[in-house]
Amino acid sequence: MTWLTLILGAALLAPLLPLGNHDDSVAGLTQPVFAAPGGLGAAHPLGTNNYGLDVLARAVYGARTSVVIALLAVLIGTAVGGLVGLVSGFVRGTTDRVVGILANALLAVPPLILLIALGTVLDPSVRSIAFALSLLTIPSMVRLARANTITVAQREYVLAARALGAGRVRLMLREVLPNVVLPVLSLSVVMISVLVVAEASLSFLGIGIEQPQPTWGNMIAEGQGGVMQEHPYIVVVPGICLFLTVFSFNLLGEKAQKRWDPRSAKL
Amino acid sequence: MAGSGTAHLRPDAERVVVVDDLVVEYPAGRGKVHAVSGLSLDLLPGETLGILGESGCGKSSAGRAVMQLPSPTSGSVRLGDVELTGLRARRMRAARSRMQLVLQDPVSALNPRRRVKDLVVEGLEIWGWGTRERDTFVDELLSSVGLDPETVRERRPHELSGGQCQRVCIARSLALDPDVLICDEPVSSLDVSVQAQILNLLERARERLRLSMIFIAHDIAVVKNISDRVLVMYLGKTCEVLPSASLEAALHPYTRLLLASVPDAADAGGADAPAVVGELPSPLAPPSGCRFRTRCPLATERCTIEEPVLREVRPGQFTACHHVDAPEES
Amino acid sequence: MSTPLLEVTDLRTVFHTPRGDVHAVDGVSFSLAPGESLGLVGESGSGKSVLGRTVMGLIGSGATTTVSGSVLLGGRSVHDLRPAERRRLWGPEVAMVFQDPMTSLNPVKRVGTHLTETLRRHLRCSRADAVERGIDLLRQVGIPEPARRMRQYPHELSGGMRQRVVIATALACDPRLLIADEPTTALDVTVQKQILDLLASLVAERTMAMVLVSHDLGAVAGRTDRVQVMYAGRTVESGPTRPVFAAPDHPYTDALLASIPRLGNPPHTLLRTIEGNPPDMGRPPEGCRFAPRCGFASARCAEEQPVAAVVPGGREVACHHPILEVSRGR
Amino acid sequence: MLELAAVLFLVSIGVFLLLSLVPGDPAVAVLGEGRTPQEYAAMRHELGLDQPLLARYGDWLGGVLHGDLGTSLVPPQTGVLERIGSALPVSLELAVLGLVLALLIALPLAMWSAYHQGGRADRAISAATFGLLSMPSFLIGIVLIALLVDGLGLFARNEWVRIGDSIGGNLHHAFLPALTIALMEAAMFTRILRGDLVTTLHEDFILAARARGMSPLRIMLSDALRPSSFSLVTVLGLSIGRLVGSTVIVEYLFALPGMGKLVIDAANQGNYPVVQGAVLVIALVYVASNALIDRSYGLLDPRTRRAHA
Repeated sequence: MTWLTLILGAALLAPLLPLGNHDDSVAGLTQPVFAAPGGLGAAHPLGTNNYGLDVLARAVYGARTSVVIALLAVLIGTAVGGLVGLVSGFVRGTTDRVVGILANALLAVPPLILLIALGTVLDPSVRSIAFALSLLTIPSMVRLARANTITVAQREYVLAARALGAGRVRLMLREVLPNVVLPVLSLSVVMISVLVVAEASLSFLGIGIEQPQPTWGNMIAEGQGGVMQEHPYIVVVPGICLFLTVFSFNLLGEKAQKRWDPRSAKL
Repeated sequence: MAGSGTAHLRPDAERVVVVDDLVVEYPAGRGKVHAVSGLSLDLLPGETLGILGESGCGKSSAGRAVMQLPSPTSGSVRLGDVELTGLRARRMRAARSRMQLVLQDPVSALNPRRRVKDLVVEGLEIWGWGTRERDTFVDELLSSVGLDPETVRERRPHELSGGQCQRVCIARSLALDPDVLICDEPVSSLDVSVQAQILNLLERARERLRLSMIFIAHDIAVVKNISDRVLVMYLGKTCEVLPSASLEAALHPYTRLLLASVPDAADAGGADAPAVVGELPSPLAPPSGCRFRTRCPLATERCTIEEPVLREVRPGQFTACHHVDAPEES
Repeated sequence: MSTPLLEVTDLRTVFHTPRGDVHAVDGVSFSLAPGESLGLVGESGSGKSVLGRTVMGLIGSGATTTVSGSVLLGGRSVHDLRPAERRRLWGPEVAMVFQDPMTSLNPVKRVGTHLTETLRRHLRCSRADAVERGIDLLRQVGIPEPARRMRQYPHELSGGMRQRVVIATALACDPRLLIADEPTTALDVTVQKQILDLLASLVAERTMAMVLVSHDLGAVAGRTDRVQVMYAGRTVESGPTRPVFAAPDHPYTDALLASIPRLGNPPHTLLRTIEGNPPDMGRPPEGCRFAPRCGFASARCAEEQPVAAVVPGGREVACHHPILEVSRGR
Repeated sequence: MLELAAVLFLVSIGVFLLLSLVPGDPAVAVLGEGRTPQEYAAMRHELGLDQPLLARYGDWLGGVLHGDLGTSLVPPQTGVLERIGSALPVSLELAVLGLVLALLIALPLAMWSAYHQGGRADRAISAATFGLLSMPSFLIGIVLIALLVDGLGLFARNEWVRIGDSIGGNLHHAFLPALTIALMEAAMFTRILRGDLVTTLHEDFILAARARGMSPLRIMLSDALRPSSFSLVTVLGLSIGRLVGSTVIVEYLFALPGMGKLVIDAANQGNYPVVQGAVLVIALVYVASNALIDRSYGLLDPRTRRAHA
């Protein structure tokens, strides 16, 4: 939790912090290349990379990119996927079947391949990567929202509300939605961590955000080809950042699911 | 037995609900479940009709079909002089609010995310009848079903006991001032001591508000206690209709079987009824002719071929069985 | 008087939950002679099922549970045995029949496997031998075509048939004590009677002792020698079944019996009720636990826990103000 | 079955459309830079790129239905099917090996964990799997390389050995990438199976089996495991399909000539017939493994058998 606050805060305040050079490789030429971490107080607390860019600064700006992309994608995915799932689960019938086939078609293409294919089409900007990633979340959101809607719609209190004379819109918004929204939200928290990983993987493969703009993925990729043996911090710093962020979001998601998933709520 | 027929209807009387030849079927795999096959009933103002039967006999499906939740496969349901089947959605919802449903499991019948004070006036909110001071009305409603408004108003369903939840459900139904209350096993998930509280509550409410009631249950003693008239169902068909006062004089072999199966705590000796064989056949493929014949001690060839029809065997008592004769009163 | 088969002394089961300790069974004692049958009745939360499981040793002391007091089965203390030794008791010495036959049989195992694995585990017989015995057991519990049933899965049988399989499994190793935990609650009325009759006749044939746990006073009434009424983890009254139900000495038993609707009542009878709800077992009331709901309660009841006292007729009552013959005015 | 076909059809449309939008001229990809416009135009004609989109799709789909996925644009200009034929076994082997390893790790861990629910072992296993799940696969791979190859010198980095050439050499080389996959999947499997086992162990029939005097080990293996394995089997099925495509990272990291590498390289070169063909084949594997899983529920649970019969 502390880590999440720290990382989010750092990402937000990055331009204000007294950090070293993170992306100007021309200016980086004046700095030492592969400087070892110097600890607090040194010019480069966590060292520099092969262009002489400050690793700490890059890690912080990387957080900014990674987290912004993941949050944006989850937001789109949850809104679209949740809504489609809710409607198709409530209406059933043909709409439901069509939605099911579409969602399955999206699932049938492995996520990374889909991203790679999309990556070749779209230009590697934050916005288009976020859009591509949101495509990943939609099918699972649809599935979850739909499954929950179907179970909730069969609950007796929905029947009871119909017996009181409630119409479809009221049933969907007042009876079903409040009971579907929490499990969907807890999935979206977990999804954030999945997307942080996905974004990192893309950048690691060199398809995502391009150098010199830093993300944790492409920072780790810098360690490829023997660099890591000599300068482990190049990989270790972004690796640890990535791990801790994903871990915290997972933890948060797990807690949310325990608390909000009505099935485990009673235990 | 287990036949159809309309001999028990009372066309001359003023009736609140008339159900004619109600059929409920729904698909299951490749087959079709015959949940209710040709049920007819009528309900007088202030009368309580008990529908008695084992699980799977179609009594719940029948109750819901009367509410049009969902609409029956065929047959007619009239509420006052309005024919409900085939009504447009909006008018249907309006008609539905004149009938109210109380369900078996009171905890799951209440939306877990809402508070008691919102739940009891849910119906009023839907219909926008908020003419009265809302808070005092909530308190009045809660007190009328024996709940202390101060303690329960702000609670959510899972913070209440089963009995308290059932009281909330009843309050919510009564808030709409319905003509008919359909209770589907309202006490079978409750403990004995709480069951008595709810039964008394329903009885008092019926008297106070001049309600007509359809009371669906599997417990013969409970049904007898609360009803004026009892309709016994087996596999979607009506076996017998009779005044509940003369329930113990039932003639239909199935009703007799139900009577014999009742263990009575006070009568510790009563374990000597005739042995019963078998269990309910599948409603996917009900037996031909009389549906009870597979378990009936009186069954003959005729029961396989010909379906018995309800006929009056005694004044006010209607039985659908080939082998029951009006007994000489002795 | 013969030596008791089962002797339970001051048994307590405490569950440690995040919200505090729950004293589910709070100082219960009883004994059972070989071939005797005891009814354990009470509402939900009275601790009767936990008591049954603790007696058997299925619930024992552990991280979340503390059991104290003693259970002697055939002279051996169930809770002091090593796990492997205790498992050797389960089957040949004591067996259990559970409430819901749908969930107490493994859905992915054939009927026969349930029987043969038990037989082979305890009797060390060959597979063919076990199958033969299994078929014989199914025949004894009244299952037609036992050889075919052995190869079927539980879901292919009806509820009553499944419960017969559960009973056959329990009887496989000829136990001296059978604990039946709500064996008919999940079944239909007409089937309940069949199962209760079957249990009663098996107990008589094999001179097996039985503890019948049930919330249904009627189920216990005709089929047990003695009855023990539980409320909130404690015994309130015990004695020979027939007299206890005919003229209860404890106000709770009395009120409970009065709150059951009777077939003999005329329609629209208001029932006598026990007001309020059973206590929250996390915070039970001081003194007599029934006092807050009791019509006879005095100041003393709220402070002092009543001790079981022997009253005429071989009965014990834990009450400061028992309804004795005298006060009944007979 | 009809829905599966519909899914594949949709995938084919999606892939085709997507790649038609790829910027860059395939003719340039084939011929290289610096030719005359006429030459490029001729090549476009040869490739059929001057046809309307729908006609091209029809042509391609017709070919696909006859088992012809087209030809690679980039040298070596072999058939796409051939390229996939040499890459698919590598990915499949990796996926299967990874899953087998994962199951070997997950099954005992999950049972141990569920049996001692709430105990110290359970909490330790839970924490470990949670940590593993938070590690992206490339991080696991890098850590494994750092530990086992560079640290302990256990496995050498060398060229991929085909399983036909030397089984020992192949396994030796495949072990590390497979382990990378296995660790991630094992973490997920363990959590899923443990969760279901805990639920199953609270069932009445488990209590009933205990009351019949069965030993804990026997109850775990013969009573609890099978009814608890539905979610695991579902996830397993999804994993097979998913892994064939998702070993990308691992293949890239360990420089293995599998499907992932094929797609990445082709995508970077604008070699669209290869991308199309590969994605289609991967989707087919995914759909097929899902269909297989659906069928296998009958083996696990007799209650669902009648529905299929």
